[in-house]
Amino acid sequence: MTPAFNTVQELATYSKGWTYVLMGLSLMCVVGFWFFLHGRDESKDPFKNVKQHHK
Amino acid sequence: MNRRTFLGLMGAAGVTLGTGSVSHAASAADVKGLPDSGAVLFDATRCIGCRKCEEACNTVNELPKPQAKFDDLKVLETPRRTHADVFTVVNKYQPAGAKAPVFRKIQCNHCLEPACASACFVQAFKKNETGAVSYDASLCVGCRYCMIACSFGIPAYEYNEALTPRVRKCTFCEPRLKEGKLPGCVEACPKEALVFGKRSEIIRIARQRIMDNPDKYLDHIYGEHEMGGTAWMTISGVPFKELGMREDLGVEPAGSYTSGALSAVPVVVGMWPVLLGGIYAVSKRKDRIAEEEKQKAVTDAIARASADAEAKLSEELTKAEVANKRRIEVEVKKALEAAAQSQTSGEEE
Amino acid sequence: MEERKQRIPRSLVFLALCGVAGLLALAVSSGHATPQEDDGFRADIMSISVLKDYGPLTQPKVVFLHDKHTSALAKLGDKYKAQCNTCHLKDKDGKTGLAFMREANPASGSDLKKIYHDGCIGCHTGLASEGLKSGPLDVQCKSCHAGEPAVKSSWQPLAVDRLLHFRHAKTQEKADNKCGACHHVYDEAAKKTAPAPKEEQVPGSCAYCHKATDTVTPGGKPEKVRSLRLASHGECVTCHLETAAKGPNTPSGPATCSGCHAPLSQKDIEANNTKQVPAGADLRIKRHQPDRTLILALAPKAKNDPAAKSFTMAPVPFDHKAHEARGLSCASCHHETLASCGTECHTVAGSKEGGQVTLAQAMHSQTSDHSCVSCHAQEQKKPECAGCHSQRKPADTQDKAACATCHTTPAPAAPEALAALAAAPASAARADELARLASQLLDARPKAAPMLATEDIPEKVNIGSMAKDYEPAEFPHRRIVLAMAKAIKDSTLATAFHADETALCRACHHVSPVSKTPPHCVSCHSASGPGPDGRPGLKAALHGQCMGCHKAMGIEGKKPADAPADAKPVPLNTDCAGCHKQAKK
Amino acid sequence: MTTHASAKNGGGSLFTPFNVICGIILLIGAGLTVLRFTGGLGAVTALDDNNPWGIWIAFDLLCGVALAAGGYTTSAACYVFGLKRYHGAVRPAILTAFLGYALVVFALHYDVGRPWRLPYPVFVQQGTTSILFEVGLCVFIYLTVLFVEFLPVALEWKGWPKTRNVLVKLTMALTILGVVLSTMHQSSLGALFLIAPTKLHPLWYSSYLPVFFFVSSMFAGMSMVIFEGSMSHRWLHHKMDSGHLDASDHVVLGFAKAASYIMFGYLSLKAFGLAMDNRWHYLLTGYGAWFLFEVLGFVALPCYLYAVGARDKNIGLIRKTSILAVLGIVLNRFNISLVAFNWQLPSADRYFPSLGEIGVSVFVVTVGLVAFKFITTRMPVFFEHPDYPDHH
Repeated sequence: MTPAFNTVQELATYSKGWTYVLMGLSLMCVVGFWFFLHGRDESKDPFKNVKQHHK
Repeated sequence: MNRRTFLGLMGAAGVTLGTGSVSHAASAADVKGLPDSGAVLFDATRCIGCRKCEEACNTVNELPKPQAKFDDLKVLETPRRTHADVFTVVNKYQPAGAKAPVFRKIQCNHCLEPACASACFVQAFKKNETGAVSYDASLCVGCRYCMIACSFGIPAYEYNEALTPRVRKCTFCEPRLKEGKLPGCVEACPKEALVFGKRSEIIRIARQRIMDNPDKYLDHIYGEHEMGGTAWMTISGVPFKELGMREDLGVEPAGSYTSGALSAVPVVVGMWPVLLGGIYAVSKRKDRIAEEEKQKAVTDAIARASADAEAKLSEELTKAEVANKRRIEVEVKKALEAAAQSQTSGEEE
Repeated sequence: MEERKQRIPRSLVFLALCGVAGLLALAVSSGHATPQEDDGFRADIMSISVLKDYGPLTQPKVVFLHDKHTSALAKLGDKYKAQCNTCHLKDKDGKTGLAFMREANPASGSDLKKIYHDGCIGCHTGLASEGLKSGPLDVQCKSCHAGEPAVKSSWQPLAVDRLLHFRHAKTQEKADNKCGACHHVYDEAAKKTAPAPKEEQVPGSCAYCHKATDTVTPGGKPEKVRSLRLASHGECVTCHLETAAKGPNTPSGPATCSGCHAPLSQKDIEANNTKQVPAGADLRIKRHQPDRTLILALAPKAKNDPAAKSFTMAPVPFDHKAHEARGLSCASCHHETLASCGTECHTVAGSKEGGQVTLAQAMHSQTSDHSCVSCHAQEQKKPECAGCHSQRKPADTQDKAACATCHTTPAPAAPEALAALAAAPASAARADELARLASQLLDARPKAAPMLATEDIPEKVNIGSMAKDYEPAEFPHRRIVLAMAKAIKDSTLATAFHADETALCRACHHVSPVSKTPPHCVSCHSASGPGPDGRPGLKAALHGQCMGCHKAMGIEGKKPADAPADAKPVPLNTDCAGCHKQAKK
Repeated sequence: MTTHASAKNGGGSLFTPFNVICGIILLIGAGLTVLRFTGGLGAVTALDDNNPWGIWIAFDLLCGVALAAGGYTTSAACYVFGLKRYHGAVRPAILTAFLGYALVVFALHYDVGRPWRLPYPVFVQQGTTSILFEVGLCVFIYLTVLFVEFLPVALEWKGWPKTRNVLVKLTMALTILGVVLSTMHQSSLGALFLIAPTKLHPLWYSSYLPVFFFVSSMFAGMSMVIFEGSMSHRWLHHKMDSGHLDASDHVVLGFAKAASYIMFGYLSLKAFGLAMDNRWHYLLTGYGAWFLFEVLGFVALPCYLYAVGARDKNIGLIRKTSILAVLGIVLNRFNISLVAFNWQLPSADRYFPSLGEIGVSVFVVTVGLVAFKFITTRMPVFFEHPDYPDHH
């Protein structure tokens, strides 16, 4: 529940505060999501694609 | 607030916005506005809802006559808005607690910093010294973005004009103002619920009325600051919300809401080519390196193989000294074959 | 793969639901500027936020409709055997407390919260489980913790005025515990309150001890005093319920919130009061107040110097009894103590006790609802006065001559004598002397406002100086003036203040020198429109006067009561031809 | 191969179901066109003074531009980020983009009051403070860029090697220019609504609107490439050479992954947007449910499904998801320009499109389809022209 605010400054402090929290969260989540996304990628050998491509 | 979140936006673009906002602020500071431009005060406590102003507006602007005559006050029972052929309307409101109905005149408020002007992509709208926000149909493309932008919902459009539709709204009777006449509606008002004057004067008068009758008026001049200030202002004895006027407009001129986004544009032009060029260079380089590494791997392999062959050959030669010629020839042949073999296999790996 | 195959349909179902919900909700909420629709007013809106004594609230206040609950419970019949005690506990002496389900607040907020959650939700779920209509269950906090009520409040404080007091006193006439039924004193021996049966035992009005909030005065006797709110509900409501319990034919007072605090009920109460109180009855609540007295504005330094002749202002004779008869209660002018205004608190120089409000401010303040001027200004809002007074800004009504209307010096009384009187300690003799002087002044006041001779009042006035689209308006000048004079004839206030024969004229012929033949409007109001200083032009001035007056008096479109039979109703403000015929072209 | 194709196409009967349906729609469209330019907007549309913008803006302009974003995303991926195996997908994407923008401009001629004045903002008087001015300018330039980018195809078809080769040399520059312009006008389409904070519902209004539009345009474009790819595979498989075919699976997987990832970022941005302006409590209202429906159902879900699809190399799932994502963009643009716009007006004053408007929109899309079919069946879009083997 949002407390009452007397000044825009207070409101901003509150909302920006939560924004920072969310930023932290999303930064953490994005790592997880990255691994989920690339979880099943085949070998990480950078030249694999190149070779394959060269054939 | 907006400026602040805009910071966030720029952060997203990964750029410091010094340019954008600072220059915006500086230039804005030099602008004095038009304190002496024409303005009108509408006093809701004086309006009796006689529709004389509507009638005058209709005549002065030579608009088509409506079916219902202007002295027919039943029209007031349903709330109305401005239209292509109606530049001003008076609406009737029954505020909670008030014993008598209260009336409010609606027309273009002629903002000091008009949203329509800021939104128009051919500058068809202009705020003039007279106070009027004028419209030039000879430029209008008819995109109707002005109608989207106006937070008072004033501009109307000739939807049934096939080829030459215009945006229509109150002109502040600018031609009359230039002749030194009053706007049609102001002249027609029997109660001086509408008073015309320099904006600075008008504000003074409004304040005076409020001070003289503190319990008759709310202590607020609607339009003094709303949307950055308007030329048409309203004072009232009942909350403006009760008169269908939005109290959540804020004091920022409409243009300030888009200025942030606009100042982000040059940033894109400046930085994107750099970023993209960089990425391009990097990816190119990666390809090249990959290419080289491949070549190297191959050549190495070949070199290694031939080296082995040499070694074997010489060793066999020394042995051969003690053996007789034919056997030597045989051995040599063998060695050469072996070398040949190992070479090919080298290439393969 | 399989799990995915199930996942998709599931998520799709969820979506479909979400979408449908959204669409419906959209359809419902579309076009509503405000989510809350106003459905009527209530007088029983309580917002429960006791937890804030234990720290900042984590939830919005609970909006609780008391009458809604009592009436709902009453419908349940036998389940409501406990009556009030369904929610309010009896203390050891069997008195029902006002707090919900507790005698005193627990030490910890969480306990208190538990009391409420268990109490409310428990009861609701209980009812729901029996398939009965119940309040919100614990599913969504918001349904109780709404913060702001969805309905507007019509709650009005109820003042026990003399009529109401009289009716209550009447019920106790025979009882030996007469006043004691409501009024009590603190019995130090018993360490509890004891009834004060006799008039002289009554310490004063409730507000005298019971303040806006509970008061704790360490070492005070008693140390703790209930807030007026708790006290009044504790005494009144309990008593009403007890009387009601005696049976249907014993009359009793209301026991619901709206019963006392809803505007409508208050009208009924007033109606009953006037009905049930005999005409000649002496309604005065005896508080040793004078019938008449002289309000002295004695300069501070003169206090202990009887010889000083330094009055800051001529004294004001005050008819206390007459003001009481106007239906005012003590609290209308006095604060909770009944001490005379000028002596301790609102001294001429102002004092700490009086919150630095000087005597002059206390008497003339436009804003405070205790001052003479503000109260008189209220009188001016009556239709018969509003016609003129709504058009004048308050400043206009205060031309300096008006001061003398109240501030007058009794003829023979020498300043010294007055000073001495002012400085003298309160005594019966002093009171009598003040009363004598006051009467002398009051009786000298005119009994009726002077009026111009009827023939001096122009009968008809043709207003046509700017007739263009319309013919000149024929204005029944005399009839209107006489009607105005008649309307205020019986008001002593008006009589006192309209002391000069042209006072009424100045309603319309304002800010011009007093005379039988005031200047024409056009001499100030230009026919060519408003002046740069915002002064109305002639047309607007005239329209403003007529229409403003008609509107303020509420006679627009009506036929005045005392109008001659042939007179047509007062034209509507928008009925142009009603005053001046359309000019034929 | 081309000649053969066109011959076959020309030889076959004109009355294929596709042609017949298109023909009917085009006829209706012509009728509506006449009506629009004789009776004015009022004759065809349900627009009024409170609702000056209808589906011709919401769908034809906003969605059109967003879904044509495939052009800059694909070419950027291929040329800038050096994902060369996407090469086969570039031309179809460019073509779709070019047609998309062409149609946007085409549709504007119906919506705008005096179409012949459309060049005014650029050539007659520039309202530089207007976001719409920037949009117009960018679209105008970008359309040209796309045309030049696509020209080689036509030239290969017609067989004018010289000009073709010159243009191909410009590819890099054009691509970067394209991305710059796209960034500008994609975001600006969102910025259009910044000026009306009191008309757009707080859940959708945010000073991030430009960012939302730009970011969403990226996955919109990718999803469109995937979607349009699957369509083409159904109808124009015979037009595709091996190069394009094996590129296409790479593209589908790669874009699914990218789109999913960008959608994740978009979701975070949406959350930040709510947090910055502290708009949470609106989520409990009806509009809140609708907002969640859009964000969860048409961003979060596709984001997840794309990820799953990319992990499982499940082309089928990805293709289905792309439909969801594309719908999501349409829903978002409709919400911002129609549903959540003027939300405070009484329902009586709200806008609902007329049949005429829908008719014209369908007509415009059909024109696009026909043009696409015409070009792809003749020009070397899905296949490499034998004379110009792809060299990089």
